[in-house]
Amino acid sequence: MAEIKLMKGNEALAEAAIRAGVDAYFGYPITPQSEVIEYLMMEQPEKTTGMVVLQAESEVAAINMVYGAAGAGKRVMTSSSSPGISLKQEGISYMAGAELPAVIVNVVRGGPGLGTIQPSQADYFQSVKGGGHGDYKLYVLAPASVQEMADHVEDAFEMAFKYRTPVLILSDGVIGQMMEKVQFKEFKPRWTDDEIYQLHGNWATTGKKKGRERNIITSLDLKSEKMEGRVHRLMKKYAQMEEEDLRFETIKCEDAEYLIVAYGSSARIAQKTVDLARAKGIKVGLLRPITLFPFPKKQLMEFTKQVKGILSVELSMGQMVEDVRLAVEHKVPVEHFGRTGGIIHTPEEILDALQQKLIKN
Amino acid sequence: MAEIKLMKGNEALAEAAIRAGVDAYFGYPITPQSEVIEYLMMEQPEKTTGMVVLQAESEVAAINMVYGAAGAGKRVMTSSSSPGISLKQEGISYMAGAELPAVIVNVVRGGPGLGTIQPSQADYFQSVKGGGHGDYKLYVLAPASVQEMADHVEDAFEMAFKYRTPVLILSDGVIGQMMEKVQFKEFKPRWTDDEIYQLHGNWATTGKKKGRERNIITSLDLKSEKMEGRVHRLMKKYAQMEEEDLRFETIKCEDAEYLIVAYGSSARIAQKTVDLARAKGIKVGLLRPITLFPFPKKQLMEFTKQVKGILSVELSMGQMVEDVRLAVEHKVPVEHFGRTGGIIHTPEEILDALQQKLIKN
Amino acid sequence: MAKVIGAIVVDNDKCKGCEVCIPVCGPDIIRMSSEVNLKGYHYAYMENPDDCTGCTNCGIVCPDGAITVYRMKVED
Amino acid sequence: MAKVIGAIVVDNDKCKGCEVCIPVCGPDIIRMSSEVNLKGYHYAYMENPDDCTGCTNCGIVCPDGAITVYRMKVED
Amino acid sequence: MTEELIIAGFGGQGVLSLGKILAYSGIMQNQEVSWMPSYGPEMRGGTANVTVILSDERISSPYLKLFDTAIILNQQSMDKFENTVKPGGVLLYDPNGITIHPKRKDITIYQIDASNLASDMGNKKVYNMIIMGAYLKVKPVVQLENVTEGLKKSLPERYHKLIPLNIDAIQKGMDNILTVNELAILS
Amino acid sequence: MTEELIIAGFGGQGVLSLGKILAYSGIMQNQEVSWMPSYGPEMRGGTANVTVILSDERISSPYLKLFDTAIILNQQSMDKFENTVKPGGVLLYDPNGITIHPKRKDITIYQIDASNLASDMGNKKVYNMIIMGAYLKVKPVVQLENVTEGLKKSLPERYHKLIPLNIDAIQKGMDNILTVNELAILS
Amino acid sequence: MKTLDIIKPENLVYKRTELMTDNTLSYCPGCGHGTAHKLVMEVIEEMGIVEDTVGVAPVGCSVLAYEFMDIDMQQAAHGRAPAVATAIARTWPNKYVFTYQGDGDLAAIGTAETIHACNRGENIVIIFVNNGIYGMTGGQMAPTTLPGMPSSTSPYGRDTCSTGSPLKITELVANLPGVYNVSRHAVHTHKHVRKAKKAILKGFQDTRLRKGLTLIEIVSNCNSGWKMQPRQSNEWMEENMFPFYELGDIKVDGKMINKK
Amino acid sequence: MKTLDIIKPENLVYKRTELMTDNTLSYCPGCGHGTAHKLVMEVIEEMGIVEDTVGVAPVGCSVLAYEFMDIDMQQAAHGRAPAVATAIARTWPNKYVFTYQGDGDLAAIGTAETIHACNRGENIVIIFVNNGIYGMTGGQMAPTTLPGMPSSTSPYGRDTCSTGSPLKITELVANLPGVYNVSRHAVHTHKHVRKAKKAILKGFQDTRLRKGLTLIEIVSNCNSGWKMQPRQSNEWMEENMFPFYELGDIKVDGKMINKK
Ligand SMILES: Cc1ncc(C[n+]2csc(CCOP(=O)(O)OP(=O)(O)O)c2C)c(N)n1
Ligand SMILES: Cc1ncc(C[n+]2csc(CCOP(=O)(O)OP(=O)(O)O)c2C)c(N)n1
Ligand code: SF4
Ligand code: SF4
Ligand code: SF4
Ligand code: SF4
Ligand code: SF4
Ligand code: SF4
Ligand SMILES: [Mg+2]
Ligand SMILES: [Mg+2]
Repeated sequence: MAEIKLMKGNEALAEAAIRAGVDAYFGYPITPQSEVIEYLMMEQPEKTTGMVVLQAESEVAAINMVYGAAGAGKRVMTSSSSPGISLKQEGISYMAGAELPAVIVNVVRGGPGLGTIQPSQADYFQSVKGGGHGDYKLYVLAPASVQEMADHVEDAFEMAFKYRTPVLILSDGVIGQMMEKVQFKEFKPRWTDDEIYQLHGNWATTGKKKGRERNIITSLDLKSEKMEGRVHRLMKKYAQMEEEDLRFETIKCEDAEYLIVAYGSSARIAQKTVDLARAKGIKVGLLRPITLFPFPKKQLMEFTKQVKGILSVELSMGQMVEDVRLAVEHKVPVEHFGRTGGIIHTPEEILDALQQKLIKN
Repeated sequence: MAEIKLMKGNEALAEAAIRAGVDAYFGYPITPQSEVIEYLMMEQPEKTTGMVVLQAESEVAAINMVYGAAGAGKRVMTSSSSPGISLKQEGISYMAGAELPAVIVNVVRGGPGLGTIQPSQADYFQSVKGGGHGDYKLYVLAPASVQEMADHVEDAFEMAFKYRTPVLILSDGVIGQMMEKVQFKEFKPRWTDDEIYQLHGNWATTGKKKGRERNIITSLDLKSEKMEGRVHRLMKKYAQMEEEDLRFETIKCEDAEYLIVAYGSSARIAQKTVDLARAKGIKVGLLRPITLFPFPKKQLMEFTKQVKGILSVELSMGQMVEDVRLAVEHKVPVEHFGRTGGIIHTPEEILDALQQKLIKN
Repeated sequence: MAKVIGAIVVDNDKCKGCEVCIPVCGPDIIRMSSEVNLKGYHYAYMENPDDCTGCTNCGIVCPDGAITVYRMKVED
Repeated sequence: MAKVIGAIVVDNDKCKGCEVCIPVCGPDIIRMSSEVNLKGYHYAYMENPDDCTGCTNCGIVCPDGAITVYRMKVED
Repeated sequence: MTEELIIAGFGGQGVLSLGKILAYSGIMQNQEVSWMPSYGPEMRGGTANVTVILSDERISSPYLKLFDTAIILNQQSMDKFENTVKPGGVLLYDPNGITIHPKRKDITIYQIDASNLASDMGNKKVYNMIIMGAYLKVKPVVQLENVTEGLKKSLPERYHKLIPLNIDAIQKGMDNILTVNELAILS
Repeated sequence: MTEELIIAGFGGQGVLSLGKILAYSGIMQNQEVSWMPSYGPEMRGGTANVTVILSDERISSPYLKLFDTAIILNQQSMDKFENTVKPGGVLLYDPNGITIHPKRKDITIYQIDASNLASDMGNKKVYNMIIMGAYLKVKPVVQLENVTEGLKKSLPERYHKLIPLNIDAIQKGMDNILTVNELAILS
Repeated sequence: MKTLDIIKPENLVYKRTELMTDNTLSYCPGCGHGTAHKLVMEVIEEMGIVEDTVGVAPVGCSVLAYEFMDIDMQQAAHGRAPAVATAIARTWPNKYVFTYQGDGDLAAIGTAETIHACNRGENIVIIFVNNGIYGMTGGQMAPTTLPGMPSSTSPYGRDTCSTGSPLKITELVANLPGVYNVSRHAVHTHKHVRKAKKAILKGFQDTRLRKGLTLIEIVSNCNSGWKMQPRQSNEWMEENMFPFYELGDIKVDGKMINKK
Repeated sequence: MKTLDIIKPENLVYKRTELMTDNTLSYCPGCGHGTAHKLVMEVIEEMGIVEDTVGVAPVGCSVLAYEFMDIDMQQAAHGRAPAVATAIARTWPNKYVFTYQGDGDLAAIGTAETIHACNRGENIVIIFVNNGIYGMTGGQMAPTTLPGMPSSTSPYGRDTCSTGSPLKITELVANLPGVYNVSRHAVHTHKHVRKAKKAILKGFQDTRLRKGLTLIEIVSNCNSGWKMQPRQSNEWMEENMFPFYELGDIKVDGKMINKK
């Protein structure tokens, strides 16, 4: 069994990237995720796996570097936090449009604006509805532990290349900054040039080999008919993701009369609420979406047969709650509880909210 | 009565800005809205009203110029189209956080990515859910005619200063590029320095006058408690907007059995659908949200008592339809119809969709 | 003595009638047609074919790559 | 002959003990306290007050603006 | 009365301004108008077209798929727009540079040899006004005095002296329109 | 067993690494652990704190408002964290620089004069290990041999020779802890 | 001799390189973009490096360069081509990577990406087509627009008091140690074309030698934006652009060229 | 004479300007930011222009400058202070507008805004505190980091082969015609402070005369980022930073200063 390490979420993510055979990382420092690039610079994977690590001049440059490497068939990633991710929206929309596989990590802090550097989940809308322009979606993974910060890297690349789409790992300051035990998978070598020619030579700009058409990476279709076709192609992928690659976890849901829906750090905290509630005799379960898009719509609908009410718990003023409401089609009451601005809710607060909003009413 | 002119929507918006006593415009060219800055440069308001017009080096610079002038108590605006608006997301989030009054115009084109320059409404999510990071909203106006492109400028500034918030005018290539009749309001002089000191001297950075505290424009609160307070203050404003400044229009709804919900150019096209439908004996009405946030939730809920189904018509793969669904709480069927990628739906197509999705089913 | 003679072939449909090829031609061989092509442009042609030296100047500067140049030596 | 004498007042709670004021003091007057202030810093004080010329160097370079300088002329 | 019209041709043929003058003329007679151009880089040396609607009522959709009238000034536009004329409608075209002439039988088709007429008048700029004349001959949607007013509105002051020349061109167009295919019964 | 602990003090006091060594020690005895620091610019010359949880079960929330134990190393932290100790819990503090001593009666309060003990040992760096010793004396959540292992894991190889010194410091802490307020009944 | 006798395969001395596709260029008649495209493709063909070349197209009139250049290409967001190229060159160190950018793209919105790619000395070639205007969007003022020159956003001529002087970004980046070759050319006459091609060739050769970044500015016309006929625009360019944007070498093999 | 006799209001010769608030500076002990703050405030106080001055704070350690400077201030997004200042200066042409920025802010993410504000010759003063590192975020490499200098993202020292040479953006923008004054200073000794203050004063005076843009670089320490004690950091700065970032005037009254 692999060695157990104690690491920060950000560091675990960086280490996992090296081990996942990632070819390149481009990023710009910002709290609370600068450990990602710092760890990589310290480890110097350039000397071992050959992974390129470059500090870009800005987030805008970084995301466009990701565009370039992804378009050339490489496994490439970037990470940032909220304001930096906002700056990347044009680039992300381009990548979705050009159908480029890459991994973007957002270790969310409290906004809007410069806000605070403390943890938050208020970038949910931006992540799942499309913070950039146009009709597109990202495949969004929400790790809730240091172990998942590590594991999701490989998962994210798998999805990125399966669908040729940018994948977002939506983390937050808690998960990024905390240390927990983590175990890493075996090293996975970077693709050789030949492997890339074989795997991605039919679309990536690896140099036009004899006998094939030139490969073009673009999100432009001046002709609207073609552009609509492109968007429909994207939508088909998104439908397939919903079918094949939805992920979620249920905790103590078997006999639950009330359901908490929470992801990431909120799910960790809400898990304690579940225990507190059960200690008081209130049967609460937790549904933790691991993918935020696709969202466990059907599963939530299923629960409407069982539970009396649902509480969406997020470190925001209420964003995911809309998706929960859309999913359950108003069959049971859906309420929101959340703190914002970097304040982290306590398990006790959540229990209070649940009682007040769903039970006492 | 004021003279009737024939103008493009973009030009009418620019002329209205001059007449509304706007102090400054900062922008960067992009199709289909470059006429805004071109018109202003041609008219040289600098020589008449003293309005500053500057072509910035990028959209990022432009939005931050808007931040600066707004923070100094001036009426300031910018305009762009989808990719440029994505680049502005960090700046917009900052302005929401710093509570700055300003007007941002998005003349939407088809995305994602570079996409097409043809009209689209696929930036709805970005506009109303928050394309930038953090918990915030914009007051969003959606003009559906050249006349409204003109009128909304003054309306937008009124809201911007009433709530000290950035206001988005969400237009599209149809409304921006078409010419129609337009009549302008009387010239409204720019605020004098003294007026600004009086009106905004309590918050804007106009130079610290004796006897008052210094004014600070910032979106930063390193202390989470303060940051949460800031966000709560924002949420209070948004609630007030819903109470006091919601706008919408209903067309032929009195006896409607089916309701189309559409805004901007789609509303224009759907209006023709209403006529076509009624000619066929199908009683269709149109609800046109004029503000997309706040959204006419209660009004839609009211209509669930009257209509058999609702069709959300947008030049997108389905974005506003989520807000319609959230509003009507699943009391009547809600369907979406829309084209994307720059294709504009025809009145006939919309009627077909209505019949197939809501009536035949 | 050997002399060099040349000829050009203009792809009429590619030509956009920009006339950029005219001033670079020493012997002043190129003129524009009075007809227009499918795209509505007057296209270039050799008005004085005999004087062409096949120097390639016109081909080199043609933005649309519409000109192909041939050259051969002939005994005087 | 007139002589100039000076004195400084250090705001102990503002001082962060950075010692930047020490090397700019010609007469080498400033030392750091052995106690710490509320923030945990050793703060500056005049070890040899008599030699201070009130030249203001220390005040000028103090990043935290913790030093106030006084000066007066006295007859020798 | 509602007239839904498309004008399509090369960028340099004055397509957009013809539409604009028509729209202004409509305003002069108190009509509702809309003018919706194609736009963007495909205009570069390529085609341009504009949809103009004149109506006595509030105009809903400014964007249309089918038209009462199509004015077509080059082959690409013919390929694209011949079939967008409503049955019983009108297609007016300049035969110059047209290699595949319109074949529809359910509409009325007219020709106006505006390219040559403009050369005759020694001023290529009046090309679109000749077209205008031909159009107004068969579809008198706006009165000539309102066109004059429309011209005044849409031309910068310094060009107002050219208005008589433009009116002449309109007359020329009216006088020289040719009927290719008169619609017998349908309309 | 679950121990929920906060350690709070100045940035330079080794607060975070103390927590890390504890967490690593927990891992050495097969426990679940979490280590959640405060982070950000307020750390600049200011305070730092870290929440450490050691448990035999899967840890849910790594972020807590109430603690079994608080280790407090400066006045600001005392102000902020005295009241976060659960009734019946433990508060351990270094009296150095503390002007307002803790007043709670429902918890057990200990002092460890680690600043002076570290000076005595002639090495300021062992400060946090003295604290560790005092803590382990009253809350033996990890065994000493696991601490040694934890130190090995968390210190870079080149510092391993300092481990004996650290163990000495832990011993010093264990030997010098002072009970200020023994909780009589409550616990 | 009859023309037809000359036109034989064995007498062919110039034809469009095969690396230009058969698609009709989207450029206006006489626009220098087409000529510049040909040059780059000729160099790649002559060096025989098409299998190892990746181009990056900008946003600007040449956004569709990938329709015309028969090589693998990426279309970058407006101004970001140097960042895109950086990543390709770093992850594929043995490829030839070039960007093709306009002046709005490179010197306005892309300023930071340009300067930092140059400063890092990325092993790429930048082809910078400076026509002093935003061609694509309809002739707006660029940072490179000449003083007094009209454009759709400076209809009365560029006013340097309010908008600053034209930015010579080429000279600016030449000073950066990471930059290996910098020169300025034109492509409206055969002589200029030949010089420009030589410089491009050297740039790609130096890529092979991993020497760092080559930036080649091509001062070009924009008939549409300048509202001129092509020949007239080329004359105007010679008279007005060249005196300000002096042609010639600026930095060669890492050494600044001293001009008197 | 007793100390207490000297400490009388009439003998006061130096105290912190009243335009510095009483808030404790958020800077590390000995950080030059505090001294630089004082200088700017002293100039504004001495010129009596507080009622007409607007400052723009960056994102960086000095993000909270508005907590310490008792004047109206805006906090700009990372790198965008020159754009923010541009708008304030243009819409309030009679105000004194300055930005206060770090090297990451001004020379990395803000490169485009810096260059274009300079090129347009905005009537503003830019105070540019170059400590060769990203202080705020924990000591990452900046474009200005010296070769071989360690930072948290160049833990083995900056490798110029991969990251380029330190960017002297000050020299770069000095070449732009819109820029009126450029100089480089330090604030760790009284002599340096006095020179720096003179330059800042001249900058604000030239704002009054509407001369255009003044950029003042202050080479400063970052004890935390450099992992040194304050005094040690100042010595290191003199030995390592000053030889590379030469102090002195670079451009005065629109004229480049020739250095031998
Ligand atoms: C983010 C963004 N901003 C603006 C635009 C609009 N835009 C397209 S091309 C262009 C300018 C191109 O000018 P230049 O780079 O000089 O190229 P040219 O067309 O002159 O060759 C602009 C502003 C865009 N597509 N994306
Ligand atoms: C868009 C964005 N990117 C990154 C950051 C994170 N960040 C804050 S300060 C800073 C660097 C500051 O360095 P510098 O400008 O040199 O200032 P110093 O702290 O050294 O004075 C960075 C990268 C941010 N807040 N916003
Ligand atoms: S090849 Fe030379 S001589 Fe012949 S037509 Fe072309 S330019 Fe003229
Ligand atoms: S240069 Fe080419 S496109 Fe232009 S006229 Fe000559 S042949 Fe035609
Ligand atoms: S005023 Fe001058 S002499 Fe007195 S302590 Fe300060 S530096 Fe020393
Ligand atoms: S310079 Fe100021 S803060 Fe530093 S030691 Fe001296 S008095 Fe204290
Ligand atoms: S607009 Fe200008 S740059 Fe663009 S293709 Fe036309 S001439 Fe060339
Ligand atoms: S981190 Fe560096 S720049 Fe920031 S306050 Fe500390 S010493 Fe100053
Ligand atoms: Mg250009
Ligand atoms: Mg710095």
